[in-house]
Amino acid sequence: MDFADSPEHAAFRAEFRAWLDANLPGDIKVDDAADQRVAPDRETLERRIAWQKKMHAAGWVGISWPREYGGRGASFMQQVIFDEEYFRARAPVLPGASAINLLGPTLIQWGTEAQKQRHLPRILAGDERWCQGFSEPGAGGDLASLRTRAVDRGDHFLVNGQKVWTSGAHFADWCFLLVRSDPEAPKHHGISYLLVDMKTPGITVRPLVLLNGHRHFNEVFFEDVVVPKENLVGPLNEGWKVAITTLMFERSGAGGRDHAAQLARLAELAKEFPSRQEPAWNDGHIRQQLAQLAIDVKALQVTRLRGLTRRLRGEPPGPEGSILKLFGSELALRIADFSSTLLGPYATVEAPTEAVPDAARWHHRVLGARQYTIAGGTSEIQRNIIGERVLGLPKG
Amino acid sequence: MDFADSPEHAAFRAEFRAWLDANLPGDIKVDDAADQRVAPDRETLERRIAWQKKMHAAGWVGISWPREYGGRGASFMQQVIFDEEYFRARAPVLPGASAINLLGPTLIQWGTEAQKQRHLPRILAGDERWCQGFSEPGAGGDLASLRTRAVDRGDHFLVNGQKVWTSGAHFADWCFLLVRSDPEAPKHHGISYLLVDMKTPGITVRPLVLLNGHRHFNEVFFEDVVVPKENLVGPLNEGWKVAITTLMFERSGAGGRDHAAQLARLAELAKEFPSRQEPAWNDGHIRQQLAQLAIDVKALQVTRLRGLTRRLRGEPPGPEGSILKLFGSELALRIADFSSTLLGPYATVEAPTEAVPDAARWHHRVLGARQYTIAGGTSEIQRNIIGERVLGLPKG
Amino acid sequence: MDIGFSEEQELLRETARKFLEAECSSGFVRERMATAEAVTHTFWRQLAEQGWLGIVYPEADGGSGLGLVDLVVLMEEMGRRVMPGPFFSTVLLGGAAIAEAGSSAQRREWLPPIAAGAAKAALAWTEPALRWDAAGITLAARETAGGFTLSGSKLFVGDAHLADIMVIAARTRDGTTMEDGVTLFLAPKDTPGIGVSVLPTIDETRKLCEVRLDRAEFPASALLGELHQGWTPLSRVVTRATVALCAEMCGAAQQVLDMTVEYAKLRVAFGRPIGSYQGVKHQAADMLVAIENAKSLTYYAAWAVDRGEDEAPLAAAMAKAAASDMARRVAGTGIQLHGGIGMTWEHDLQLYFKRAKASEVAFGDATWHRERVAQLMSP
Amino acid sequence: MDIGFSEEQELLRETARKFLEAECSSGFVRERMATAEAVTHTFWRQLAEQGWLGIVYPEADGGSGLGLVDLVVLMEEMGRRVMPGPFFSTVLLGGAAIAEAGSSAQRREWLPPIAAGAAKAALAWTEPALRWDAAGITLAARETAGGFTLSGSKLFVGDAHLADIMVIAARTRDGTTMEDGVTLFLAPKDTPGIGVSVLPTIDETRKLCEVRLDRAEFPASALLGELHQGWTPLSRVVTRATVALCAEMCGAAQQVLDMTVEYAKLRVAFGRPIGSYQGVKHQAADMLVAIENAKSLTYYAAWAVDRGEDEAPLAAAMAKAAASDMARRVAGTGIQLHGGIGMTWEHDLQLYFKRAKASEVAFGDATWHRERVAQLMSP
Repeated sequence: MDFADSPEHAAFRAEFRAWLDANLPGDIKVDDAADQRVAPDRETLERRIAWQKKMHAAGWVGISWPREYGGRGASFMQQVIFDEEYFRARAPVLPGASAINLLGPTLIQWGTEAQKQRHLPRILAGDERWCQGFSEPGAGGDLASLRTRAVDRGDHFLVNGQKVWTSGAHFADWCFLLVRSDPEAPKHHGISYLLVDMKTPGITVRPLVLLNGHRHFNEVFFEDVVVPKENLVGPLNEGWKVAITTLMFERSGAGGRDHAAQLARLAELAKEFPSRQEPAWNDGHIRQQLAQLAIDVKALQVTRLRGLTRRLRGEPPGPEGSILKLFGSELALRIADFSSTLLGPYATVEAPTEAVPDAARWHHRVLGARQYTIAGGTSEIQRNIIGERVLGLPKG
Repeated sequence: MDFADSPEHAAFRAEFRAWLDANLPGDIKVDDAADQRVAPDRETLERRIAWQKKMHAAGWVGISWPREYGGRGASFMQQVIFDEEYFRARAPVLPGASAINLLGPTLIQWGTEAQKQRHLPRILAGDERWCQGFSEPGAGGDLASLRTRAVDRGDHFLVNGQKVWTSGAHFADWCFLLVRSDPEAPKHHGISYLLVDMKTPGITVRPLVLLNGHRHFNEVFFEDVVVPKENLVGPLNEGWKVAITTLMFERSGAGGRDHAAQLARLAELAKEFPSRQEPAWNDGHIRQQLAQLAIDVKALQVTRLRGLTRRLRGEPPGPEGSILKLFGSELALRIADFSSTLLGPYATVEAPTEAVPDAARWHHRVLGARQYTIAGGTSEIQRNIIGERVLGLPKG
Repeated sequence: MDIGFSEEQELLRETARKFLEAECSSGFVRERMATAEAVTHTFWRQLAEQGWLGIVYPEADGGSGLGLVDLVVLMEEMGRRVMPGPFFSTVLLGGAAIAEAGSSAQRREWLPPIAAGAAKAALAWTEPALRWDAAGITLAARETAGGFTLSGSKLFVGDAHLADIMVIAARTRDGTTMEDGVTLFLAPKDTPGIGVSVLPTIDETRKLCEVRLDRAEFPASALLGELHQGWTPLSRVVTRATVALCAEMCGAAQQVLDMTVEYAKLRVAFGRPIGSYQGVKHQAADMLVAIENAKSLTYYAAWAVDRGEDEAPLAAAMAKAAASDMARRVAGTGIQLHGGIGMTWEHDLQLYFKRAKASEVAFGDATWHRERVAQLMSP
Repeated sequence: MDIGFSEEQELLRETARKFLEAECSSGFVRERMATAEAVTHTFWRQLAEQGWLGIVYPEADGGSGLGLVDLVVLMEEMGRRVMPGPFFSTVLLGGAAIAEAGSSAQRREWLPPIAAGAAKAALAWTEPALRWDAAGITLAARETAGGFTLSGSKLFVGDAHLADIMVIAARTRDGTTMEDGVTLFLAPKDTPGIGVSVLPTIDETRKLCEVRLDRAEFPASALLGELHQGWTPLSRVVTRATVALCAEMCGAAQQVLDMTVEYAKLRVAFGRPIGSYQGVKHQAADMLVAIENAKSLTYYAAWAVDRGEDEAPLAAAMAKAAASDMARRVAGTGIQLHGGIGMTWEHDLQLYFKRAKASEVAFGDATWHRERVAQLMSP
């Protein structure tokens, strides 16, 4: 049991931290890392692409990829340290994040040599943006019930259907897409995994505006879209297995990393903010709530590290990711709720105010935190996964 | 909308309160009306029977029964006022309560003239005690899946099987019993409702000791028990309908009436009891919790009254009783939990202590409160009932 | 005892429901919330025609003289449709303060036009150091030869930008208690020295403003009620408005539950309607329990306030504490059970969620009112 | 970083589990809890043979010199079987205080016999005005010619009735801080002026006592550690014992979850195993999450205390706050999901429920430790 860095790891941490200190531009830092949008607008996107290129030039993109594919062959522990430092520095999520973290490892495991050659270098360099075409309307958490059809037309597939909740599709050059290629087969055995050029005729992207006004997600429509056969990843009709690789990397990366920063700011505010007793910190129930959140933030952090240790010891990412997803997203909600208890109406203003200069941040949290317990598998689905796959309870 | 008593109701309330003040012996008052045991021991039982007889002599037992059966024909509102005053006076639940409140109204609706003649007067007078033989092991909340068999033997039924959670069976002279009389019929149509003399050969009563050491519930075994046919209540094989009458009266009467008294005592203790700040009341989080409980106690009380108003307006007791049962029993747990937050280890001592003379009361609450969310239909079952019967959601 | 609504009240409910279903669709709400006025002239005139803009004012003042329990019925229905615009600020705050504290001349001047839909009002009482009691009123009123000069700022003032007449609470002296020394002033539109700006707050259907007073001058005739004694009428107005808000929150929450139940019956996942899963069903049941309890406390508070019962302030505090927690929970769970679609701008739930959040913290959140309950429990 | 247990620790776990499964069945627990000793001589000797009675003492004192992280493993397993008897009071409180503060003579006198199972110990520190910090120690020690005279009472003292040696914390002066002026004394069994009575508390497997001192006389040689400076070693002992208790609570809760999951797989209602209903499944999932988080904080605290990290006190407070809430929730939900059978004396859940309740409030409940977390967060 050792929570401290080994000397080599400490050195790696120091190296990356120093590099970030020297190179991260102040104007692209973010207050809210939980808000993992590709970018709110084209201009921000361009700045973040430039940032990815700068990182790439210094060899800091895709560090856990094998050296032969342009990575550093970093150990899992190094990746963990990398992530910790990256979020601590308040650096924005890279525009290529989903490709780097999800698609890249999937292609390395399942892709053809040609696919690897074509895509992996551009993913790292930030030359092309990707979106993830998995979710469908009507499927909810039951991903494998997807209905977007791919019909075999000899040298290509013809794709028709609709995806939803597609992050960043409006900026994307490519899409990694799940389609039903055999409608007769049992539902997990008729799925294929395709790479689709978003410029192909027949693709329409329509933004899905969130209740907070954010335009991050999209609906994507496919109408007679031609996808060359060489863009099939893994075996035909067995794309579910390929998707599992992607999903495992997705779950193990799920949110909650900046809870500590949010909470630290709330504790500061509690010491300044007026209340019935002044400051609010003098109220025992405010201290109790802050302390409880601090405890939960620490618990989440250590539970995550324990899971990482299991992976360090060679176990693959597994359903314990659901614990982090469930608890982390519920905690995000509770932090947002507490900001409202502490700040009252100030947490509903989308502008700086004299008493709470960062009122808008809490306004965004209050509106935005609801999505974390839904997106990426609702809390109800996470509880099913924990109940069934971790505890072994029977399916309902 | 009027929460106040009408002049006639106020007069009725005053009359009963005055009678209780003058007649309720101090030594049978109870601290904890939620603890609705028939009696912890034979001696207490005898004292409570004497109390029932005294009440009966003054015409205060079964007041809502029709005059022809020995009641007062009291209005529903009078019954409500009666209950309020009875619990306010800290009077113990009558030994005949289940017979008065559940069996009596059932017999009046479904019983034969002979059954009414034989049983109703004795129920009121407290001459005989009854127990309710509904629950079975293995059935859980699925009452209608009961398996205790009654075979038709011409002039009698022969009963074999087992009941569980039978309150007060160890003191009972009679039992109102649900049996399966037609195992071939659909589960709600093969049940009959019998009255069984507990002295009949073949009946064995075994106490079910609760985790708090209380001996209130029992297992009751039936082995070739002869039940004369005249003891059938309602139609053969349609006893489920008869049972529903009983169950409706049970649900509408469900607990939570003494929450206010428990809370008042905790508020007193908070003002006396030492804490990090002295007294505990000075801690904001203690005040917040007390206030929240007070709010919930009031809400439960008014929600109950709203339900009563619906009944006063002529609607029968319905599934809204599940709201009271669910919320009331969860509230009992939260009050017990708060007693532990306030009193710490003192809430775990089953003896008077200098700092908390009534420590044992909280010890009993902490141990006992768990049963309310289980007995009489678990919280999970109540939520199903609310979801399905009130909100109309589909069955699972 | 009879804890239900009268036939007249049920009739009012039915009328209100039909009217609002027809005239206040979510399309209307979305269209209007994008404007500063947040209602149309037509709609506002219709409210006047229904008699709702003067519902709680005495008949002598052009109102219909109904009680808080009647108002509760109307507010529930308005909540159901997230009715936009300055009804609350005009009728239940600004106008109500004039009704409560005004001289007969002041009442005659303002209440009939308000009831007729010809004037709008606002009540400026809260300030940047947000407190919902008398101690929160610190804006200084300096007595001058001809009257008073007010300087300072008021925050989170509902619809001040629309008000023809604004009631402003100020401190005219440091009394022995916090309550002593609060005075109400009447400020007609365009009073010099008063600046109003709309804040970008979460619920666009009801705007909140900042009101800055820079040596604004008020003649003695602008006094509303007695000098230094403004807290008593103000707190009466605020208590009534708080209970009315609770009712609106209950109505809105009931609508969220209805929408959620409807959706849960239709939406299929893993081959079954999601409402058949206990994970959804039990949360819906909990929503119902929370709503029923908040309604109970609201009805009780409305009755107690109407009758002037001693425990009216306690009842109102209990109602708001319960309604605030309930509103957050119900709106949040409603979105949760709708899943992704519930998070979108397109779905009407967002309107309810944002209104619920704004109402949760208005007039004090659950924490504020729990503390008040504790103080009132402990004589 | 490596947040897992070592091979040696896993081996210790396996040994402990096998031993306790064999020797500490629930029948054994029930039989022993009905007695004052709460263990048998045989069982106690077996614990000594395993090396567990001296597990955290230095080898020089007859112990095995293991750390808190090792102890965590053992405590989890002991929690799993609700091991009865004075292990906690003897090894982790009374004995640990001697190990922490004792002179080498005192250590030599008491630790080897404790480790060998030949002596039992207790620590009397808490008093009727229950506080878990230095201010809670008010029992007066008056200095006399030959030593000290102590009068007053200690409450909730674990297993004082069994102790051959009791460590008593008393106040020898009113110092400038609450910590200053606390002194520890050694009281062998049958010291005149000391009366011990067992309290009827919720967890019969571990007795709590009242200890009354009526002018009990202590020679100067009975001083344990430095005069007035007893709080520092005492708080170290208490912090370690608190973390150990958290581990025991995690182990017990894990067992409750295991029992509940097993039951939910087998028990059928309405034609299906109850564990297939989300109403049960989701609650079981929440139990797991609570347990995992409490384990995380406990392991972290054990590591931080072992390493003497600055944030060790904060980590310990976090662990106990989390474990206290977790224990109540898990034990309660375990009973809830078992339904009626879970409420019976016959079912083993009652043992876990009662232990959980006792542990929840021991060394301060969640509220106490949250306040401590707040104070430590805020320098």
